Amino acid sequence: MNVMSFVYGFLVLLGVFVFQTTLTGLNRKVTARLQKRYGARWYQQFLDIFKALRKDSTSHGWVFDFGVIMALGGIMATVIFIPVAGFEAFPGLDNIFVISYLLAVGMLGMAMSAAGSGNPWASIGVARALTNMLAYDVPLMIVIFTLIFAFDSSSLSEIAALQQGMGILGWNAFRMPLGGIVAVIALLGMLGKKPFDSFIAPTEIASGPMVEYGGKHLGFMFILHEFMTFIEVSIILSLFFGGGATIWEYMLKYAVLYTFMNIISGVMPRFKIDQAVKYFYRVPLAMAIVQGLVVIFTGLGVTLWF
Amino acid sequence: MIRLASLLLILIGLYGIFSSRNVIKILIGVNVMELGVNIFIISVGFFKGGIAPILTADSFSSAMKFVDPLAQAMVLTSIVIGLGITALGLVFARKIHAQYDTYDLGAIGGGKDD
Amino acid sequence: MNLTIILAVTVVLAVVSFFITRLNKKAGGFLTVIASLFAFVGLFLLKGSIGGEFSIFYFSFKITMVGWYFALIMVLAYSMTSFFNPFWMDKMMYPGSYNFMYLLSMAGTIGMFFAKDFITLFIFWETVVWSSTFIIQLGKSRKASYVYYVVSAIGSMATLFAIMMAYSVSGTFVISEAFAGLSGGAAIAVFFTFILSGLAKIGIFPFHVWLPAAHGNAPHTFSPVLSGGLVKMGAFIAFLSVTAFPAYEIFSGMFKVMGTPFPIYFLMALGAISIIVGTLMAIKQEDAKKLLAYSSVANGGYILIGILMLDQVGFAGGMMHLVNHAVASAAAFLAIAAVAYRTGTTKMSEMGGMIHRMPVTYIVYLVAIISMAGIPPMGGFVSKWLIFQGLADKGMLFLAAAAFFGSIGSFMYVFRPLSAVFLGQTFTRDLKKKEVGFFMMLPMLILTALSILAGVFPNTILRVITEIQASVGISPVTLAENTIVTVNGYLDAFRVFIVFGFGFTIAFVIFIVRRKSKKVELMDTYTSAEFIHTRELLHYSSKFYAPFERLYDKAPDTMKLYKKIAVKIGELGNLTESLFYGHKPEKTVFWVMITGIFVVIIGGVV
Amino acid sequence: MINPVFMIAIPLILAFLSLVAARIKKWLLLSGVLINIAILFFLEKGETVIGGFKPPFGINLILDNYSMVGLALAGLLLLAGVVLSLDKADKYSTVLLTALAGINGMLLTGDLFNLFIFMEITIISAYILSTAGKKPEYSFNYLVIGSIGSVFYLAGLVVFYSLTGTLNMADLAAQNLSMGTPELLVPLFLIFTAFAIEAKLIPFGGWVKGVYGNSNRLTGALFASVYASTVLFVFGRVFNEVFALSGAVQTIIVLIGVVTFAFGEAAAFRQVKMRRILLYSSIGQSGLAAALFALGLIFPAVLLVISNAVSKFIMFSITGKLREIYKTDDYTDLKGVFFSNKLTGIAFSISAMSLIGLPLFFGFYAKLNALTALFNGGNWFIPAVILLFAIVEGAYFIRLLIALWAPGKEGEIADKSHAVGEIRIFNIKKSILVFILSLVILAAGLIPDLAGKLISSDSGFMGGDGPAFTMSQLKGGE
Repeated sequence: MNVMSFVYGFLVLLGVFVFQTTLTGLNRKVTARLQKRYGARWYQQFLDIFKALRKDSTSHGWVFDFGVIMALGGIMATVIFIPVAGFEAFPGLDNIFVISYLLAVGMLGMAMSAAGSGNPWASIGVARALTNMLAYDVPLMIVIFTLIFAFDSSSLSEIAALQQGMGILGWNAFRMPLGGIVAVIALLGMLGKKPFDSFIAPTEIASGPMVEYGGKHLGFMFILHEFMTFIEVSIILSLFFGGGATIWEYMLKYAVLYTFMNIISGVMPRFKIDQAVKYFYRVPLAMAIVQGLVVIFTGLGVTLWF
Repeated sequence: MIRLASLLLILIGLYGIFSSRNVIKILIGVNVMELGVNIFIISVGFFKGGIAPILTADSFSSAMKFVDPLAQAMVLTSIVIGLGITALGLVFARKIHAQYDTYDLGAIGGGKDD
Repeated sequence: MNLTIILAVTVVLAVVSFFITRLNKKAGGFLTVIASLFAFVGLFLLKGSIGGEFSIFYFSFKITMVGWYFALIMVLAYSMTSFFNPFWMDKMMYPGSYNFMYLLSMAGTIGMFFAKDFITLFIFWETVVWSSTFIIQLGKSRKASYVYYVVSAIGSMATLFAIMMAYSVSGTFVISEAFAGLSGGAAIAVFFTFILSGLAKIGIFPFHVWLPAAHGNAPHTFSPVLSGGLVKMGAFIAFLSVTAFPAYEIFSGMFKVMGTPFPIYFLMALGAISIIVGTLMAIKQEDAKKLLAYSSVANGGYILIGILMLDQVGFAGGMMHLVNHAVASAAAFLAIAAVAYRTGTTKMSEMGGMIHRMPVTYIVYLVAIISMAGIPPMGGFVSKWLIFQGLADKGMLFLAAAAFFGSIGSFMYVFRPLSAVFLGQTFTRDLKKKEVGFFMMLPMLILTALSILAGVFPNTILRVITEIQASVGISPVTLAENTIVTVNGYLDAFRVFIVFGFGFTIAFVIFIVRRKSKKVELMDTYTSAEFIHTRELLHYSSKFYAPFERLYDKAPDTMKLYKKIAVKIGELGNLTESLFYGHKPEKTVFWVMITGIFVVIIGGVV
Repeated sequence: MINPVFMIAIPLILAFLSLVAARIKKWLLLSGVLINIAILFFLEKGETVIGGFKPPFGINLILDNYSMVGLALAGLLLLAGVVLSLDKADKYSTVLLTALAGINGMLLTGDLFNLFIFMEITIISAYILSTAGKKPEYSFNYLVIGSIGSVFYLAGLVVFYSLTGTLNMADLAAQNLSMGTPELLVPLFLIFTAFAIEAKLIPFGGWVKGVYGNSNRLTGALFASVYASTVLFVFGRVFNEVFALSGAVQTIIVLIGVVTFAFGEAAAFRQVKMRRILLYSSIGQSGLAAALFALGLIFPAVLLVISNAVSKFIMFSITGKLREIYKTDDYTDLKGVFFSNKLTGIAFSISAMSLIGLPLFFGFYAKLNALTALFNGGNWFIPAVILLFAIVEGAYFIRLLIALWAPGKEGEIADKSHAVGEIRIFNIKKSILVFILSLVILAAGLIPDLAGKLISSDSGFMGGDGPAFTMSQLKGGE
């Protein structure tokens, strides 16, 4: 741990921000085309963010501010830990549990700030978001647990590296197909994409947690959302799609995966929150457990099985 | 034979207590039982041809066949105690009658605890 | 420092405080602070004499590392909570006996952890049980106290049975030797009955019913002790049942699940069930203390699973979770108590927005729940991480699934009081409420600091645990300077903290350099064009997770099981009464005759 | 050294005097129980022959360790009962003095027929005391059932007499009768029935509910402590020293005892009236003691009897007084009654906790001894039953204590405004007396080895059955 690490960390943050925001902009276009619209320009997302940061804002007390800072701080710390194509600003700290729980700091901060606004819509949104998290995270964690057991490592970069060099069939998504499916479905939930987006449902609960935000707070929320998306997609990418040997490969895969998610979500209706729970605890959970049992008791998938 | 009779008496007494709910009749049952057991005690000490266990000038040889005096002493005590119990039982019977105006335990219905 | 002195002084001060409280209530309360702090410092200094053996009266003690560790956690909970005592004296019906029982139960726990033989252990254990029973009744529910006693009694009677059974085989009560020579069915019987008191005390399913009742209804000044302290007594029994009773060795020939003998796996599964039950139940509570109580059930499950693993990593996690949960849960309960001190309620639907009145208490609660939910950079994260790693190493899929469920579910329930009590709209009634005084704030701040320290420098605690691991003959968890190393990953909590601080700073800087925001009233919010002027109506707190709760609202209540058993015992009693008792002699005559006939038949047979 | 016969003679003489001098009978009673205690210390140990005939032909009194403990316990508790309820005892002076004679006789005698006589004296006094409940049908029930017991006892006795030609306990014991044979089974059963009726064993003790349940503070305390313990002491002697139990008979008696314990505790569990709770608990404890005696575990049984007697004495006294004051003994109507009676409340609590067998109290030592002895005998089933129903026992006693101490609605903190009455249960002197009695339980619980030694006084009971468990053995030494 030296000064350079922090510099690298800062650079990672910058790079991720630019990359992900661009990608989001592009995907807005993709979604629009899917819905037979033209859609905004690819850099519209940047404009939105900077506009928000420039505007006046209102604050509902110190926790409203503090929560936002805590959220963005936690999320940015998490981003720094994410290995990108084998590169880590702080080597060795890419433990999957650390990442997924550090992510929770950001979420907690966001929830805190939202609830601190005093608007009941926000609280309802948070309640739904947390419920949603309980739904998708358990199947996903079981699959991740299976991976850790299979590869004796809980390092994101190590697991990613283990899949490389064997072609596309070396990816865990193919070695452990059930787990791969679970991961992709869970990713939809993580990203808050349809059909699992009841917690921000704009027309129903007035955007839920976001209801009271404006100005720089909203800008923070936008940034946070970009970072969070990056973290979530990266985790799945590294764990199931082999990460990337080079930064370009990584970015390409990432873009494909993210766009794929977007396309799926573009054609989906919305689950009610209890339906989402029921769904996750029926299909993906069962698949995850079956996958886990197969790996633990047969070893199938740990070594290449074709 | 006599032992069987005494046993029968005890059982009759028990049956009396079991089957009747009248206080006086129950007491009679108790008395019958006591009678039975007294006869039983006597029967243990008694055997045919035995003589009264009193040392007199005529009979002091241990070869003579006394009936067991101890059993008779016990019966005496038992009768006395039985008498006491019967008396006390009758007092209770009186009290029951005074309190509930009946001798029938079934009619009292258990009286609530105070 | 000498254990004799610690025990003697606490017991004497217990008696003294009883009488002083009669003269001056506050003074009596302060005496408990002094006494418990004395015990804490004394215990801390006791570390030098580990390994010593001695006896007081007929009690024999042995100062072990693990006993020291447990006792320190326990007395920490006691001493921190005691700061609240003076302020609650006026609300107690029996302040004198409260103080007496408070210190007596503390002495009991100390004695219990250092016991050399099982009888000493049992005596102290039961003393703690009955003295805390009498404290709990002073709270909000008499039934709670009853439930607490009965569940504890189920456990302790079973343990007494086990102790006695072991004694009849080995001929000794000394903990380290008492279980020698057990095998076969007897070993299984002893194992399960022995650990029962531990399960009951930790609140493992199906014995968890007492926690919500007792934690939720005990005096506010005792709930932190119950959850932060007394529950850990059960963990000690669990510890003994895999170490003193070498369960892994005795059951080594048995059917194994993932390398773990079935009896132990079975208990771990119970721990997993408790995690799930505790989490689900905590989510739907309406009372903050009951919610925290159910969270103790869930955390108890982690502790049990961790300790029963008895390996390098998971065990260390379980042991460390003891501290983290004790500290966090005591702090959370104290925070709720502080709120209740001002508002007079612990019902979440009757409060809101307390953050604006009690910001320090809010921070305390926040840190506590972050630790409880296992989020870095607090202590709870490190211990849960260790448990996860241990489970992953062994491939215990179902236990891990439960552990994940509990971990994520805990986000849901810990957020509820945060949102309902502290965030949202402040109730009109509470607009003038003030923060608690410094004397009450102090213990909360200490606990908060401890939570953070445990998360940033976990190795301080883990070093003690490695010694414990060495003392029971398992390989200790590998520690580098700041790093914890396990087979499948390692953790540098300090660096995680630094990076977190780094991210936070960046965010903070961005926030500061942007234009200052305008402060608006809390009621000034988007209300879909409705005009709402009642603060209470604009606060979303009851039935927080209603859609989720609906999914399992028909789940059976464990309490019903106990009620059913109680009804059955009552029926047996009814039967006894109506069969044998009355005012007519005929019943007795009947039974005498029946028995007589029976005896004659037996006589004929024999 | 005083001849033990005075233990019987003096109360009897005083009883006669109390009939003559009715005005001072209260003082006669007091002096009677006091003298009884006083001469206890100077009694001549060993065998005393009465009437000049040597045993087995004559009657003898035996004062050994065992009877000494029984005498001391009964005497002290009777004294305490009389002092505590002198106003009630006044009316029954003659009866109580007679009862004292009978009790002392029962404990001392070495002859089975003599025992019968003393037992009748004692029981008849109990019949009369039971009328204090003003429920003559229960007294009558007691009398009838008791008479059946007497008849059975006599019948059984005579069979043994006809078989062996002796009624002397020692002599009978020396015959080494094999209790397994069918012809002995029936007379043994007859004698057992008689004791079982008095010792309240299920299914024989049908009279208990009415008599105990309607007792007042004097009679309840005496029935549950003095009478109960005396009967159990005699039970222990008869079924250990005189008839050595074995085989199926032993199993049946132990089973009856254990069933009594279980059923009694279960019945107590569902009660709300304090006297009923206590009476069913007495039944249960009695069953347990009987089972232990039948197994030959005399020392634990004696400990149990002592601990139960003292506790029940205190609890029945307080309950009786509560009923006098509040006209009810339903504890749901007496919530928080100890708030203004702390000393009495503590005494009651200590007694209850000792009964449950919580540590630091004497009952724990008794329970531990019983368990150790049972396990040493290779028995695990009975300990399991004991501990299982100890949970039930603890449940109802703790529930009772909580109700009596801490009033308050569910959902609100315990508050004195909900407490029942501020009437003093006992005046200060009597409170202190009760409190001191409870302190004895506590003290004996804190130094159990000493208490155990005091009770068994080295020699043990009837042939060397000492403590199965001592606290000192924890230190490693024996």
